Amino acid sequence: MATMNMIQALNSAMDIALRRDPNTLILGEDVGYFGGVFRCTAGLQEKHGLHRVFDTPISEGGIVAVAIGMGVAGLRPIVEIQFADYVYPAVDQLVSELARLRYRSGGEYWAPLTVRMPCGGGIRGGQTHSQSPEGIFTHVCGLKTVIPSNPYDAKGMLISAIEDDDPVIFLEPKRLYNGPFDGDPNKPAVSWEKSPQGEVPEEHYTVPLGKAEIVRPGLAATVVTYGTMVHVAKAAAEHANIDAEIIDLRSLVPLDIDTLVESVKRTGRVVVVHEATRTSGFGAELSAQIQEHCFWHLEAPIERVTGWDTPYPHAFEWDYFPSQKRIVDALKRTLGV
Amino acid sequence: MATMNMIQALNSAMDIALRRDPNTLILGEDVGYFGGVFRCTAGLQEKHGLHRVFDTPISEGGIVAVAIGMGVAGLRPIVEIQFADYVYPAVDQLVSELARLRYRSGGEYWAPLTVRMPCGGGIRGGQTHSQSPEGIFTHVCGLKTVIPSNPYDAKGMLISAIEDDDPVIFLEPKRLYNGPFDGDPNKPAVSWEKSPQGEVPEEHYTVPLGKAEIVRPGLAATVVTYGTMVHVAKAAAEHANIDAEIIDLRSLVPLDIDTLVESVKRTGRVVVVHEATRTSGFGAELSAQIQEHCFWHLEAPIERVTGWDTPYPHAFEWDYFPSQKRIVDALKRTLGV
Amino acid sequence: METVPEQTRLHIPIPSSRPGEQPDFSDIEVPNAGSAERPDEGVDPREIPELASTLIRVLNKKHEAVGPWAMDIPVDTLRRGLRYMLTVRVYDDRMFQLQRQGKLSFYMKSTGEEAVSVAAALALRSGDMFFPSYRQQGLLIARDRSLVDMMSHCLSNSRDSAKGRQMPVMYTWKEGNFFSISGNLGTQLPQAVGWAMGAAYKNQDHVAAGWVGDGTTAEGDFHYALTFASVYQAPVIMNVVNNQWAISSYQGVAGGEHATFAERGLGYGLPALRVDGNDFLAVYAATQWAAKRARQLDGPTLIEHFTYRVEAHSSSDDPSQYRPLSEASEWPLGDPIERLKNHLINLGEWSEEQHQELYQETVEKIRAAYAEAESYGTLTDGPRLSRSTMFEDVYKEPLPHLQRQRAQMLED
Amino acid sequence: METVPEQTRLHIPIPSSRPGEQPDFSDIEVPNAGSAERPDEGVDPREIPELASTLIRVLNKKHEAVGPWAMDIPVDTLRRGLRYMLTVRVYDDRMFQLQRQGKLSFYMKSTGEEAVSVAAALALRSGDMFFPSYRQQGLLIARDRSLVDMMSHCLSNSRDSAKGRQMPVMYTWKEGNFFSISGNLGTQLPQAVGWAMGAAYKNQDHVAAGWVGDGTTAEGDFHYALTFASVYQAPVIMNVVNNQWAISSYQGVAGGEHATFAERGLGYGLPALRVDGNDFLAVYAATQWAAKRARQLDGPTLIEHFTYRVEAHSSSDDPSQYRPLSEASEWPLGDPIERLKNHLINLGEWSEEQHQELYQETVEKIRAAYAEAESYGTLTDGPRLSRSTMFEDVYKEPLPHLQRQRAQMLED
Ligand SMILES: Cc1ncc(C[n+]2csc(CCOP(=O)(O)OP(=O)(O)O)c2C)c(N)n1
Ligand SMILES: Cc1ncc(C[n+]2csc(CCOP(=O)(O)OP(=O)(O)O)c2C)c(N)n1
Ligand SMILES: [Mg+2]
Ligand SMILES: [Mg+2]
Repeated sequence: MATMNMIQALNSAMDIALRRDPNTLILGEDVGYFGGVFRCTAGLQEKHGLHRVFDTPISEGGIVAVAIGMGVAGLRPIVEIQFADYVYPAVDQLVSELARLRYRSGGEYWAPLTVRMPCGGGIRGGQTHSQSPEGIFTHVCGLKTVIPSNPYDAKGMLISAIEDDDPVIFLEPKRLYNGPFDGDPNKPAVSWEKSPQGEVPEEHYTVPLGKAEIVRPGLAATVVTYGTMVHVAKAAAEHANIDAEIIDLRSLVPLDIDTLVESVKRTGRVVVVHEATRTSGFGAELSAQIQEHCFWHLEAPIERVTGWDTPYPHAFEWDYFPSQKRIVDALKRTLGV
Repeated sequence: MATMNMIQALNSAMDIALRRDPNTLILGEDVGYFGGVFRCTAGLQEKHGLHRVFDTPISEGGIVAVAIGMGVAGLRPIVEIQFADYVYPAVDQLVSELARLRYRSGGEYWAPLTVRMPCGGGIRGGQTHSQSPEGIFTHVCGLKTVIPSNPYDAKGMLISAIEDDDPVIFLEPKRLYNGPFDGDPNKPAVSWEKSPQGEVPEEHYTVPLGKAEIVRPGLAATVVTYGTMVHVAKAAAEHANIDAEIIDLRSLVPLDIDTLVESVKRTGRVVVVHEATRTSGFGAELSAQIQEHCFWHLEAPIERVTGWDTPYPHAFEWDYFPSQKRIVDALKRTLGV
Repeated sequence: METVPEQTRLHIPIPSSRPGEQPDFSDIEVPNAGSAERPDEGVDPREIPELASTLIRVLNKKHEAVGPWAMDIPVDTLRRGLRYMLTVRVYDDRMFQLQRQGKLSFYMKSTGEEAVSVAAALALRSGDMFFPSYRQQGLLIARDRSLVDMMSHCLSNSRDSAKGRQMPVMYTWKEGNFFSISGNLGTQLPQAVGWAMGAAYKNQDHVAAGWVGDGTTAEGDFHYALTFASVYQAPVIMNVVNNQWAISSYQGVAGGEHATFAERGLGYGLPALRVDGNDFLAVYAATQWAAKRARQLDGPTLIEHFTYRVEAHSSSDDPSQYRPLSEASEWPLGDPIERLKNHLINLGEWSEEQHQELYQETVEKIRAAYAEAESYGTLTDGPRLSRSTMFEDVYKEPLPHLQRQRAQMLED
Repeated sequence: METVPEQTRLHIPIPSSRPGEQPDFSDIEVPNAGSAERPDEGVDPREIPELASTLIRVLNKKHEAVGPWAMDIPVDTLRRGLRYMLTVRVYDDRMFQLQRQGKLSFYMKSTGEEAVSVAAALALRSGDMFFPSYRQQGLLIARDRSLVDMMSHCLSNSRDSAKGRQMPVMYTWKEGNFFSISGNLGTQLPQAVGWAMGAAYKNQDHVAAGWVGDGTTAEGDFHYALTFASVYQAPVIMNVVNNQWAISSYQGVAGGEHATFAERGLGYGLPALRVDGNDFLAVYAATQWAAKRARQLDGPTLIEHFTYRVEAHSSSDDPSQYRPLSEASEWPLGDPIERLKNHLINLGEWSEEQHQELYQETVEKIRAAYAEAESYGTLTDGPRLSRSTMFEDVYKEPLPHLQRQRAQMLED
């Protein structure tokens, strides 16, 4: 066991993948010599060779396209998109090509890509360094979409994603890279060192894609969330002293609906939390599915606490970011207190 | 009054817009001399001039980009994307640029584009000529997303969209271009001539964006839908003799939540129907909002009848297409019969 | 009401002729066969910009192979080329007919462009990988794919290797190193570059070849392909099939008024060859040149094939709406099958009689193949795959929600 | 466990030097000032491919303006240019410092590249429209935008014209025909083309000018811009600022190993000029040439400005991690401010003393402007806009659901 922040955990996952499988390689903007703008690939080029970890032109569509070609050629490419906000030029290759290749070819061809991208706000990044596009990817059949909330999961899930023969969109909540974050920007930064989830095995292990985790058991209500908001929701419940069960989905597609249903049947009250804009966000899908499965157990409307339906504004990011207070308010509404 | 099919109605709307405002122009693949692969712009180049209705390179991203530039220059471009399936190369320009331009510039700049695209299946078009991407656009704040279900609305809504100073994604259910379609591919094609909705004024009129229409009043349940599925749902209710109220949303963003809520409070039972894939489709948002607003009035879980979470398969399109039977089954489930 | 500006300073490209007018190809310069130089395969691209502007042509008016690009191609290869091209032509005719009879939902012919794919296929090795667009059925035929399988695909029947999921002509054939056709224009070209990078990464000497149309060059993917090919010097051949039309838009709308499509490559430091696409020998020679260059690690090549789309864009199209119908017959570069036939006759290796015989045989072969294919079902009749297969291959293993959806569908 | 292939055939571009090594610019050819020909503005692009490969330079080592590109620029314009460039430099230094002090969340300097924007702005007319990237603050300064407003933007304060919605440096200034900067690379270049098409459509003779970095040329948007500009012969100037680096990636990773960025234009039939971007007079002359060409309806021009990013990519970057720190000082094209200063001194129109005085004045001006800007608030202190403004301008009028969300937020 070692102590790692999320960056180190991701780095360790890729290091292991490169070591174990010569068909694995990493490409993306600035990932090579420099090791990535967030340093997730630091040292990997030096260790594994120029041709295994290399810089690409600034061309997200091109990066994904050539990675698909490599995948078809039998390789297992890991792609880094510098910010999730910059994934849109690659959407055609992801949606029209990567996601449907196995299907349209009757199973003859596929490309086992892992497409990593830092997402989420709270870093003064404004509208172009803060987005959470999971709502779009979860609508695209053929893609898996996952998002870890701590270093242990990040490493185990990234190894799973790389070893998976389906394409995986791997979202990394950048606000959590260096430490957990409870939503209060005025508190001093906390590092992963002090968290048990910062304890990360140095060797190979996997965390399966498709299993949610109950990060805080509770009986009064269920909070369904993922990424940065896991920590905010947990802190909110603790500070407000509400016996809420907090579920970290980890994987959005495939979705661990059984864990959700089991919890909601116990609590009867649900708050869904995410940072992405509200309308047609993944929270809508969660709300829809939960009421489909648990209608007769619900004691109050399912609440959604999300980013507003505006771009992420630089100067008002803490008014945009779903706060502990908004989560507590929603919990109270659902509890009728 | 004249009788028009949806193609003629759209053509008439654009003809009027070109006539009334010299800043209006049309660009897209094959829209010029040829008049578009679905003939929606037929005759308009001849009538209004080469520079007002013209062909573009096959470059959806480029088309939207230059149209944004034209919009900034004070023009009012109407863009045709040949099939909604081919909009993905333009997603970056639509999402990162068009949708956020007014916001990011503090209101200094905007581009009043109307982006037309035929959507939906049932025409043996396979995975690349059948998609319904509204789920993605409705997630993008700054865009309006609308979809008419008949010639009258098509013309009135298209004029509204063109005259709107916000960007509008204008989806055209291509299965309805020539006539209403009740979901049964084995019945002979029906033309719009026989439908009152095929009666279309030749002059200028508008149908506001943001107003749903109750196309069939009913007391037993509410079916919320749009586009082609309006006709399928109506036929389903009629054939099964279920007193379902059918609501044609027409506009997804802005959403006429008041009409929905009013209906659901009366019926207590809801089926949401769309053709797009299910997960994170717009139906999820509808389900979530309805239960948020009408929780205490719901008597059964909100049902979703949608395309499956697979690409649109050529040979099995009628197994994919939400059938009358699936809608009736859902209605029966919600009615508990 | 404002008035529309009568004057505009906006330039809108228009083709030389429209329906009702005389076709006009006077702006097309046709250099003499043999006039283009043939550099060594290792040449510095900066030394050969003129090959992007001229036309590499081998067959002259007397049906002889002339000039430095006239390679020593075995007569047997030429005869195979002729046979394959004829097969493509007859296959296309038959399938189009069947579409008109309602047996197929859709079809796309490659009439007039057969040399582009057949000659390329013969100039490459079986380990080389193809990333075609929808108009290179010749690649399949030249690699001897079963006609029954091709037809079964177009019929979406029980033997369709795409399991009924794709429209006709969007073939896939892994065994033959023929990539699954996308339907989205252009996307496969940078994928071809990636495949070639993969081959290089693995230290193999395979080459990838991709094809896009003239219209498709305007997509971002074309730029991605050229950029990545140049940066990583990938062993790839990028083919632009300039058949003058993109549905109703002539090549000027794609930028052809101001430069050739081969010339696009120069700005990326790529060698670029502009080839008479109706000249089997020229396409073969150019492809071989590019393949050798790629295999010896001298990098990618861009080839523009100058040709003409003789028929409608697809079965959904009616070209009489936007171009003079007689254009095809006035096309200055002739017909690829006729030209190769005449060359072989000129060599004394073929005759009109043999040709007629081959044609009859081919018609028969296609007829027989179709009879067999139909026995595996059509889109509307006969055997078909189980509809529950539509839930397979979305993922490697069906995810739980797809299993639930499958069960729900089967209940119906 | 398989073993990794030791050998690879994949070419990976690497820069000439890395940290700890001697900077090496020996591969950069610097033609003599005055050596490039200056064609008429109406020239056929096919006649001037060499202008895409050479470097258009006007200022020689003796600080004289020489050769055909030496235009008759009024001394007053040169002095203004010098003043503006100096203002940019001092502004950048101060803002970067303030970022380091925590007053700004972020900053990006344009040190060493001041001529690229300032000379272009002075060579164009006020009705011409700018579509800049984030490193052309010189355009604003050369159009005399209020420094207080610029700083207010960077502070996201109560006077920020972007209403606190954008990161620092992503300016917008409609009054000055300066487009809102995106943050997404490349997107604004085809928009510039569209704006130019719009001007042409309206029969106006305005010109649009857009700027992208060397790295950004790999985006699809660059290709869209060149394609549409060529097809519609739009009156647009497309500038590539080749400052050798894209964050940590040197220009070879964008394709610069095999061709110049100006050369990209040749394949689209565009005239393409490669200019010494640190030579104020050359940038001015090239821009003027392109603007005249565009205005007289001879179409678009691509200009590559060959320059060097002297400082870090942004306040978040540390270039010592990936390039020798001494590169900047060894850059063969010198400093644009020094070079223009020396030229003016050489003309007898300027002196070291005047320069020193101007520098002091500028520092003072910036200091004063900042004091005022700060009085309108900073990101963390002082006056700020009401947070409810964050719901405005998503649409022209707030839609009902946004009104509800605003109300919900204000309840909090
Ligand atoms: C991304 C995308 N946009 C639009 C289309 C619709 N479309 C299909 S074929 C075609 C014309 C293509 O022309 P070209 O590239 O010249 O190829 P050709 O058909 O002439 O072989 C168009 C516009 C598409 N399939 N994909
Ligand atoms: C679409 C997109 N991809 C990636 C980024 C992240 N990014 C910001 S600046 C930059 C480097 C740009 O380099 P270049 O174009 O050479 O401009 P320079 O910074 O040198 O002026 C990158 C990769 C972005 N902003 N947008
Ligand atoms: Mg074509
Ligand atoms: Mg740069």
